[in-house]
Amino acid sequence: MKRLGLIAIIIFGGLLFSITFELPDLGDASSPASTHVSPYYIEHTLEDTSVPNVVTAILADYRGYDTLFETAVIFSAGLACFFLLRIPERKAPKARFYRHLTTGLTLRIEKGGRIPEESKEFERIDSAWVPNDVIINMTCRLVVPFVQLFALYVIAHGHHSPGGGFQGGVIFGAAIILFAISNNLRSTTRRLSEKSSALLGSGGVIIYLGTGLLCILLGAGFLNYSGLSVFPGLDPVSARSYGILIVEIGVGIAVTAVMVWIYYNLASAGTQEEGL
Amino acid sequence: MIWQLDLIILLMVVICGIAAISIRDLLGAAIMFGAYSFMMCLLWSIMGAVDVSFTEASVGAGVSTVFFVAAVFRTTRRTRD
Amino acid sequence: MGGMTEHLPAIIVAVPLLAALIVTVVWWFNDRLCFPLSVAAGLVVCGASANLFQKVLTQGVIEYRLGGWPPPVGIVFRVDHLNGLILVVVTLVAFLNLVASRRSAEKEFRDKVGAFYALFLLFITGLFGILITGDAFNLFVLLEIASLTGYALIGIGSGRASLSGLNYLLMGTIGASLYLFGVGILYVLTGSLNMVDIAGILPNLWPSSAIVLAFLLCMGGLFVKMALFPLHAWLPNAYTHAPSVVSSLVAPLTTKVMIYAMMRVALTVFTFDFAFNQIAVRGPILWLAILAIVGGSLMALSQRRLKKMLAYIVVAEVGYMVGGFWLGNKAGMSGAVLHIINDAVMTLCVFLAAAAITIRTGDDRLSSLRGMFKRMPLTMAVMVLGGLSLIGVPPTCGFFSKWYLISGGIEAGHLGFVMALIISSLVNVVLFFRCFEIGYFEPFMRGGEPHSAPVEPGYGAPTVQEAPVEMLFALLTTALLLLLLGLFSGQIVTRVIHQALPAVLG
Amino acid sequence: METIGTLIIAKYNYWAVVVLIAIGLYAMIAKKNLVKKIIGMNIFQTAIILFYVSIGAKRGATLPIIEHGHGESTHMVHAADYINPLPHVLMLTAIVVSVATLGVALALAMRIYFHYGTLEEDEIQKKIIGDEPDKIDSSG
Repeated sequence: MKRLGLIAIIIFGGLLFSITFELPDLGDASSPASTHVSPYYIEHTLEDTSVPNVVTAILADYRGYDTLFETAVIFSAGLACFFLLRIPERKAPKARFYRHLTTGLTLRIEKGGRIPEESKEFERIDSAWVPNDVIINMTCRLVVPFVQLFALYVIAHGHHSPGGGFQGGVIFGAAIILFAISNNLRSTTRRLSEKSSALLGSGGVIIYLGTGLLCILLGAGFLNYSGLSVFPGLDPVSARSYGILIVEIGVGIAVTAVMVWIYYNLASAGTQEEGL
Repeated sequence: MIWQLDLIILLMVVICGIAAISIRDLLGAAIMFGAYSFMMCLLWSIMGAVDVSFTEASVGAGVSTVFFVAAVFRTTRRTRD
Repeated sequence: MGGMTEHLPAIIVAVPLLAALIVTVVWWFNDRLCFPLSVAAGLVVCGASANLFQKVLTQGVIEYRLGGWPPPVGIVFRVDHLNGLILVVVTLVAFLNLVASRRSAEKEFRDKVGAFYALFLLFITGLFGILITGDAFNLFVLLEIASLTGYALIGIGSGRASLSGLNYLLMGTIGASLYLFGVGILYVLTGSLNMVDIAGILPNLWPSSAIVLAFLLCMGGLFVKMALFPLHAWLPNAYTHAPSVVSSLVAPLTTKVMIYAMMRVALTVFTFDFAFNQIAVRGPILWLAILAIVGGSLMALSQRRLKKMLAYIVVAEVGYMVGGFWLGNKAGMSGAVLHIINDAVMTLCVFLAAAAITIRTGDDRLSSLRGMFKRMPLTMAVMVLGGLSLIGVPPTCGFFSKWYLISGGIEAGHLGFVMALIISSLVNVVLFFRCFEIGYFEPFMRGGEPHSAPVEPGYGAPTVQEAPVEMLFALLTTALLLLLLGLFSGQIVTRVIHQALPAVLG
Repeated sequence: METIGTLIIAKYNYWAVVVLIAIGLYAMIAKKNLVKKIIGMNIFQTAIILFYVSIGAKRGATLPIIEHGHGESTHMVHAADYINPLPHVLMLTAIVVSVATLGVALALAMRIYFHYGTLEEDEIQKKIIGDEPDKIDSSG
């Protein structure tokens, strides 16, 4: 099997290798890829959508339908991880660990034992708890808000600079994941519960899809944001620009929520009790 | 595009890729995969695909690695190949 | 609402997607609403697709520009006779499946019913999207959404399901990536992603091995996805170990839609002339198809589990359609297209019946069919009908597509294909009559099997214990469809399929 | 010598793509550990993304963000000055698809681990045969 696979791969690789000589040179400005459709985007983006970042304009407008389903793919991944891994609470693991804060003793409470109130005296800890995490904790506490701010900037400034809904959303999600890694999963789920991440995830995609459907209702085609120009103060071009912004915000929300959702399920193996 | 730099990073990409699949420890493999993604993201930013490399930096080197680490943490580091 | 009809193609993908999202939201508050919402979405989509097909029949090809951008710049939907017809059948099959899934979904995924319906809807959204898109890259995105949800739905089953799901995922990702690579080469050569636009540019570049490679990569990727013979290894296990609601959803639809995608890529992107005259792939692919038919049938013979047997039959049926298409003549291609829609209904029929039996007996071994004709007479009657159709017995639709396929094979002078079809039909006779024999003549064993049904108190002769009402409704509708498709197959072929085939064939 | 040099400069990215595809496919076929297979799958996908990004590259061009002033005058935009943005857009989608696939793949791998207690494919096969000794069809 191993050797057979290797031979097949070598043949396949050789085939691909021989084809490379027929492809246009790297960086060739006169290749069909650079001369057939793409000049249209570069030359007309500003007048069509008034978005200087051509990638954003294509992503959210010219090929916005792809991006809608790209967001749907992310959403289905979150849903799929939930579907595959989530274990309902009543089947949750047997033992829980608590630390007595004043003495530093660790208590292991078996199923059926009396679970102490989470108070100033007892703190629930993960079974793989590592002591002395003050530095990590404080650093992450300092870093997380700035990362989140940067993520918002990336989403908001996607029209003019690299970035947009996806990148911003992933960074925002990563900030929350960072918080979950440095503290623990429970204190993260208290702030952003699984339910709200699921709702936000589908809500983000609904924003995108809803914008598209609203355009149908307003008489333009599906995802044709120029239909939004019926709102006062908008001409078709700026309507497209605002449409892109709305859509990017939807994408950002969906991606943030789904990344966190996937992390919750992967890191806790579906119990959502203890994280990384 | 500076092709010498490009070539060096490409070499690093290939090395990281081979390392990621040959390390006999899944956590190490996950980290090497993160390095691979990061090298790839550098390569793309040199080639002018800033949006793609931005995404790869956050998705490939960031979140993907976290997912790998989380999965390895919940399963096992052991691997026989 | 008169103005809405022009937006029908968009509605077909937007409604199930929206329903999936709403189901996810609603489920956290009230899980009773998930099923009705999904069914409503299914109904809307069925209506929309029927309407769209009607429109295609009267007006010809419908093009819908997304975002209002003209074709090479933006993405377009393109609905013609080929995908209009398949769309109607696929929406109908998906809807029937949705209705049938109710009881077993509630039983199998008690805590995650909402997620199940949402994934179900996302899955069919992906398939509808593949069917109507006119953009080569967009096909990849929708392929991924259909596959990703498919992996999850298959992997949720118990026991080996996760392993089968992961194998499917790895193979499926290779397939999708190969397709993506093929599209990439096409993009380098032509600079376009729109199918019709690429087809217009490609003839200028023809003597090029890069195009041949692009063709092989696209085809290879889709062959992996449709499980054509040497690449079929993922399919039987995936369909066997999946929950029965899922296998009756995935089995009828995935492979058929992939075969449609193959036809679309070969005919619309690369054009008939290139695929059949310029390059010599026709022969090898035909032989692969023959191997698929014979191999799938023989493997089906050695199975002891109903679902696994049916899964191998699916492998053989893929060979039918691929072979029929690559015969390259009018009869063969008509047969292949007709077989796509017939096979979708037939596979739905037998897999639904298998699901109904699994619900009642908790097992899908062939031996658990004992006494089934007394216990579930209607289900078994429908199963007989499905079996007869898969064998190719005249009043059912399976006969007609097989007829076209065989006459196409004779016309092309390809005896191997004809022989393979006949062998496979004979094997199907053996397979299904073995099932019917077990079900009819062997008495219901009480506790004789380790996995037989729980014995009810006061149990004497096997009492009639039919499938749940929703499932029975779906089963009977499917059976009716089998007969209707058979009755109207002549009209379908002359009025629809012949319009869909390339003009070269006359 | 010079022609070989220019050839290398013109094609090296494509060759790297081929090498990475081979690495990824090798890992998916030859490695027995499921997480290794998943890593291989990701390398395979990134290789194809690299191919697309290479298509988009354009010598002597800048990032696809149009320079513009906020005044009235909009000067002519020349397509040759900007890198081809379309492959970038497509690859954004592909990256997102790959991370989605990764999430589902890892979830499935975790389920397999919880069921069989191992991530090695051959050990899993042994356990399957051990679980169902009467099964004759354990192939695939």
